[in-house]
Amino acid sequence: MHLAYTPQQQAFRAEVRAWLAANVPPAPLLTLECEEGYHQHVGWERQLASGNWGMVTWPEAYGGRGLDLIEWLIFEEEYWGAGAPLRVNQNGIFLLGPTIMEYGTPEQKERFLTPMAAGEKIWAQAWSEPGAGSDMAAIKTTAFRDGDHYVINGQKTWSSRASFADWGFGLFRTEEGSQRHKGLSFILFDLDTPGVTRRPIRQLHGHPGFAELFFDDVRVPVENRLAGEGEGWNVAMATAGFERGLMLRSPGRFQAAARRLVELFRQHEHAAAPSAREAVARAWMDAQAYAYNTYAVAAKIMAGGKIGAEASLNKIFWSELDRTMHRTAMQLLGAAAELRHLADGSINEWLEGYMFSLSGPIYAGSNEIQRNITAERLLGLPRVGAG
Amino acid sequence: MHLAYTPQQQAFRAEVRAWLAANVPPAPLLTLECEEGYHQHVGWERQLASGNWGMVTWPEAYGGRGLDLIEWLIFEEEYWGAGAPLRVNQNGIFLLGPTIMEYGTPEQKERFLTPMAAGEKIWAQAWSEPGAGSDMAAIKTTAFRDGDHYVINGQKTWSSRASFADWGFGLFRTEEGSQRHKGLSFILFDLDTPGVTRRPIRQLHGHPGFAELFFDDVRVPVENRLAGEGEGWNVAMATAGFERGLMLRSPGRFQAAARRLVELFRQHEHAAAPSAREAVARAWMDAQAYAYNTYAVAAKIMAGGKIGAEASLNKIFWSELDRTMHRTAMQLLGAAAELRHLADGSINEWLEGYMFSLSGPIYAGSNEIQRNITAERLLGLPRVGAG
Amino acid sequence: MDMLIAPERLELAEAVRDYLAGTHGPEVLRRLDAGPNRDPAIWQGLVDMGLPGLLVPETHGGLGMGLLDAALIARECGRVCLAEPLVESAFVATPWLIAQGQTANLAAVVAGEYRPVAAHAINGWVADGEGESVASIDPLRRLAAPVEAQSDDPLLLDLGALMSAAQLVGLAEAMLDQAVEYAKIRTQFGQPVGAFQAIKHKLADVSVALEFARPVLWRAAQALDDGAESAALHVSHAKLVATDAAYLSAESAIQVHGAMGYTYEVDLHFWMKRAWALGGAWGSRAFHLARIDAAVIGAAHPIGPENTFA
Amino acid sequence: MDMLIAPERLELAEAVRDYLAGTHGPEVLRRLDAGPNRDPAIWQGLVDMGLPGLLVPETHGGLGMGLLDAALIARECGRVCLAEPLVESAFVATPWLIAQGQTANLAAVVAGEYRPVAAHAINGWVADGEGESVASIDPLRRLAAPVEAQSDDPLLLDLGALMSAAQLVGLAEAMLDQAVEYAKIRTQFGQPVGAFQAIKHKLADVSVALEFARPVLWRAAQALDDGAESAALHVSHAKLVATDAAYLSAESAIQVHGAMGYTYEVDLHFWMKRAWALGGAWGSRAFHLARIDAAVIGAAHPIGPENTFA
Repeated sequence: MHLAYTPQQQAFRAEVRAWLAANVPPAPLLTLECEEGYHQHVGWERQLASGNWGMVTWPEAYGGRGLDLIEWLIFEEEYWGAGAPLRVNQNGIFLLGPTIMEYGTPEQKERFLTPMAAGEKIWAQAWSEPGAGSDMAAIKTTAFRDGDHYVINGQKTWSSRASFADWGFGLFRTEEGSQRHKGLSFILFDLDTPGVTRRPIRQLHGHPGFAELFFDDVRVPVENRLAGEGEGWNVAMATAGFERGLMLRSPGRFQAAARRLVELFRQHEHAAAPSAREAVARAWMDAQAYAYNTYAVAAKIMAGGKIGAEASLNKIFWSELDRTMHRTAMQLLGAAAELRHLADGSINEWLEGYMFSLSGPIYAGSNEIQRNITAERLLGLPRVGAG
Repeated sequence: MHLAYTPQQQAFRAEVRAWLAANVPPAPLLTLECEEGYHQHVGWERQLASGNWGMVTWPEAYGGRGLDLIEWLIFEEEYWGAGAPLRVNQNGIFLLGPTIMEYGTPEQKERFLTPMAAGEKIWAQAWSEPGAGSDMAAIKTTAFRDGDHYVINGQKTWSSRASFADWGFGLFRTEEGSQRHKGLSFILFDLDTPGVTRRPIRQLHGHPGFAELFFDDVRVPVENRLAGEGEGWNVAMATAGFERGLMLRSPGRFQAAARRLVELFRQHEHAAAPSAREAVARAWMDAQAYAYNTYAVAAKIMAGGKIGAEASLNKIFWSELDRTMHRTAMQLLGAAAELRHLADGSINEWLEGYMFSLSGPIYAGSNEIQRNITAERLLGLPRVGAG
Repeated sequence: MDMLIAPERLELAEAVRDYLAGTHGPEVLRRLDAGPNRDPAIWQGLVDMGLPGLLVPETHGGLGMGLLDAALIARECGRVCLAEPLVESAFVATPWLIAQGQTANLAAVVAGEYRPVAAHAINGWVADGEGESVASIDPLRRLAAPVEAQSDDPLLLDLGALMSAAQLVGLAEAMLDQAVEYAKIRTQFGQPVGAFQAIKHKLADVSVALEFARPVLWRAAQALDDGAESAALHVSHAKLVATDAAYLSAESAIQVHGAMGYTYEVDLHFWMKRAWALGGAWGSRAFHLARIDAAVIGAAHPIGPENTFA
Repeated sequence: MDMLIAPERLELAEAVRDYLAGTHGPEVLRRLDAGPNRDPAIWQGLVDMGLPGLLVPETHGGLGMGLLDAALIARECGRVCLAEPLVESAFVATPWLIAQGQTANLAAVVAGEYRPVAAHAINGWVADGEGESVASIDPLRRLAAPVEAQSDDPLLLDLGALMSAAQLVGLAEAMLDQAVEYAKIRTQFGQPVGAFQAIKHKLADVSVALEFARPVLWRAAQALDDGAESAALHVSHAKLVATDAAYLSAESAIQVHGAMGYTYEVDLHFWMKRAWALGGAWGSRAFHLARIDAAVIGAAHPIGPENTFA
């Protein structure tokens, strides 16, 4: 254990900081859940890529910088510290990208990673179906072979980014009559393929944050399949591990929110409940703890280790931390909590953030599922059970 | 709804207050879990009875005063407000007594209630068995008929007061080969009957707060059975209702603890965590809410209503309130929390109370069971279920 | 001493519940959100039941009822997420005007033609009043920055806080009901999600919070109606537990609904947004807690078992 | 920048774990409780492993290791609820004496013949020191009202708080393990109680608390070892989350054990009592929270993502 950055790491931090200071948009972008905001965010992805900041850990051949995970964390810290926009391509760069890196052929890496890092192709995920939410193995949408193509029929839902994105990925049942985890394949598809219909779903805040996808004899080349036919479940579990574990929610985001919460508290200190004071201190503590843990996981991976079921602990912790921080902010705001714009005319980011935080314990495998995984795989408690 | 006491109620309160002021022991008794403390508490029961305060709601014929539930609540408020001792006979007066009142024959009422109110016979409960804790229907101890007696064989455990008490009550399997809730009878037995062996169980604080009971061909007259043979489960559910519902934990006890907590906080205010301040205010709020609810339940019963599954809500609320209040006190005490005696030489009642409070969510049907009952019977959620 | 709510009071509230259940379902919220937010026909229905005059003395043509009756009905308004400004107008502004002796327009109030509005300094806005429009997350709230002078009368604040608490209890109850119904029909892993113990216990916790919020609410309503010295303390108690119960119910309900709860399509969001709005209105959590703190820790109020109804 | 704990450090802690698991099981606690509380043979075993001299420089015959090593071993001491005063003596008093330049008796410390004790004003007592005996709920704590002058040196306080936090983490881990093992074998309603989702989720919550307490602890130990300016803040952070995790683990474990957990017969109570003792020792929750508050809300410490290791 060594708690100091090397001169090289410090120089890298300075470089990131300088670039962001010169490039981060001075005013917040519109939400990426609306069409105009989506395109603003795509523009930002391309601006990032122009500085080779799309995904710093990827090989230079794919538009990255070939840096290690500590440097990635430094990048993320500076990124969120600078108040840079959300990553509209997070389904691609944080979930699918690492999956392709692990399971993709050289051709697939070349074909998909480079435009992903460049922000040229924005990715949607297509995990859930109407009858398969937390129970992902209940997937029914089929992709049956017809020569060198799969023909997809069925429906996906809660597909984030799919209202506007370019490509999607998901699990499909490629073996007729197969059950549960078997007979599934992991397939990538162009969202503009004939037969794909997108129906944006209006979210509670009014924006079409996710979409339903209808597949009607959609023909997708076999080379769009990641890993072997029928091996989709294992591939998806790896992706889910990235989602719950290291990549999706980097600590900088929560540390930045905790810092804003401290500032909000200072403004409202004269009229704050005693428990809010402790909750604010606790927000800093928990965001820090999450950061330390992430550094420890990064060190473990760099030493050749793997992320296992403890990714579930991560998912539970960050999602509930996020909700608690934003609930505290709502309480500090008092009568202003309900306002869409605060007195200075700015968007009430705390209200927006509170609404968004309510999705955290639901998506990427609900926290009930994560607690089951924790109990069964980490603690070894028995799987059978009745209510 | 009328939030004022009648002159008659006020006069009754004054009478209770005056008697308690003249009679409550000036120094705390020893804990009723040790032999000497047990006998001190039995003495106190007899002193109460000498003033006709044993159980004010019971008919005068059985040593009560024939008062209503509001007067009972007034009595309880004054009782706990005066810092009077715990009721060593609570298994009798609060659980078995009301059950006998509902299911007993006139002979049984005469035989059991009068010495109970007089503090002459102290009662132990004998619900649990080694394999039947929360799952009370798993009872195995048998009481098979032999002429005008039952012959009891088997074992009970976690029998509170049984180390020193006079009589016990519990459920026994009276039908050979019967399963679960069927074939059980509710039987009262003298703890000194030949064949009964008591083995005190040492509790975590060191005292023998409960005991195991071994039954070896214990002969009990048939007239000791409450209600019909095989009807024991329904009788026991009524008793459990009293336990979870109105009687066992009267609000005064928590209101008195909340007041002491406020006083403790005032002493430690300079060095208290912000959340402790809110927790202390919350303790008062919750104890008050519990009191209002109890008054509402009393009014409902007086109007001819019954307590149903909402008794489970009650059990959850008071047991978690009690634990939270005492945990807050432990935190306020800081380094002194672990001391058996505080600086002034007094017993560290907060530590004792915290340990005792840990049993609240366990006994009288664990809070997990209470939440199941709430979900299934009050909310109508389905009973089937897997882990 | 009697904590029982008289059957005839409950009957009136039940009549209102039945009426609203039949005329103000979620489809109405959707229609109002798409259109003008308010519907004169719905208001007229409330007028026909005499509700604007509920607290107006019979001598002025009203029903002459008390704050407990109004709280019982405000809870029903919360339960259906009522868009019309009945509560703020008839149960907050009207009794405040009456308490101040302003009785000139009561006939128009009873007739539903004049809807008084009262701006209090503790809010940054006034609901359904005149002034520059202010956007709430609740699409059916019509907030305005107050142009007139705002009052700082504690009675007005207590009326507003009490009636917000009553609505919050109704909102929380409705969100619990929605979660229970969804948990019965939504299946995952081959069974209704409501059969999973984690879901059962989550919803049981909401039941506990509500069971012990309701008597606090009724007690506060009666205390304020009685003009009890300690009424403000009890109102603060009610607002606090109702707000906490509503947040808990909202967070639990959306979790039980999963991604469905995150859509506009499912009704839940209307109730959540109203809860977030009323949770901060008429005194924040911190404001009401400070009043309790001053009374209980500050020793301004007698506590302990002998003082349950002090 | 490397948050990995070097394998050789973990190996030493594992060796201690194995040794204690073999020599200091619950039956030892029972025996010590019935008798004299301490056992020279156990102490000698610790001496033979070199533990009293762990933090003593090699020039004085010690192992010359750091506070992170000591914290890793203190956690193991918590895990077995060690009765002997290794932590307070070797990992708190000894490094404090060394920091003050008091190195005269270090040979006796290394040999296990002299067990230094340090009284700090934040505690009302001193563990395993001279003075009038004070009864703790923990039957294996030997507290004395300090007769000598008590120090108010912040370094001593931080060493005590850090090592208490490390023990609390070990205690919490052990209580979780006990609850998990009991949940696997205890059946109710025809299945192990650990198959019920309510029990699973309760224990999962303890796992979460521990997973995010451990890195805080290691970071604090390293910071204090480094003499970092912000070390006190990180020690307070560690003490706070370790205390909360231990209380949570204790309350969860006794609940899972049911009435069994309330008996002397089941081992759990030894661990709970130690947790309650150490939770308040070397600075209460309030004390450590106040230090965090001053640093974070009081702006004495830079916060935000760029300052993870500030």
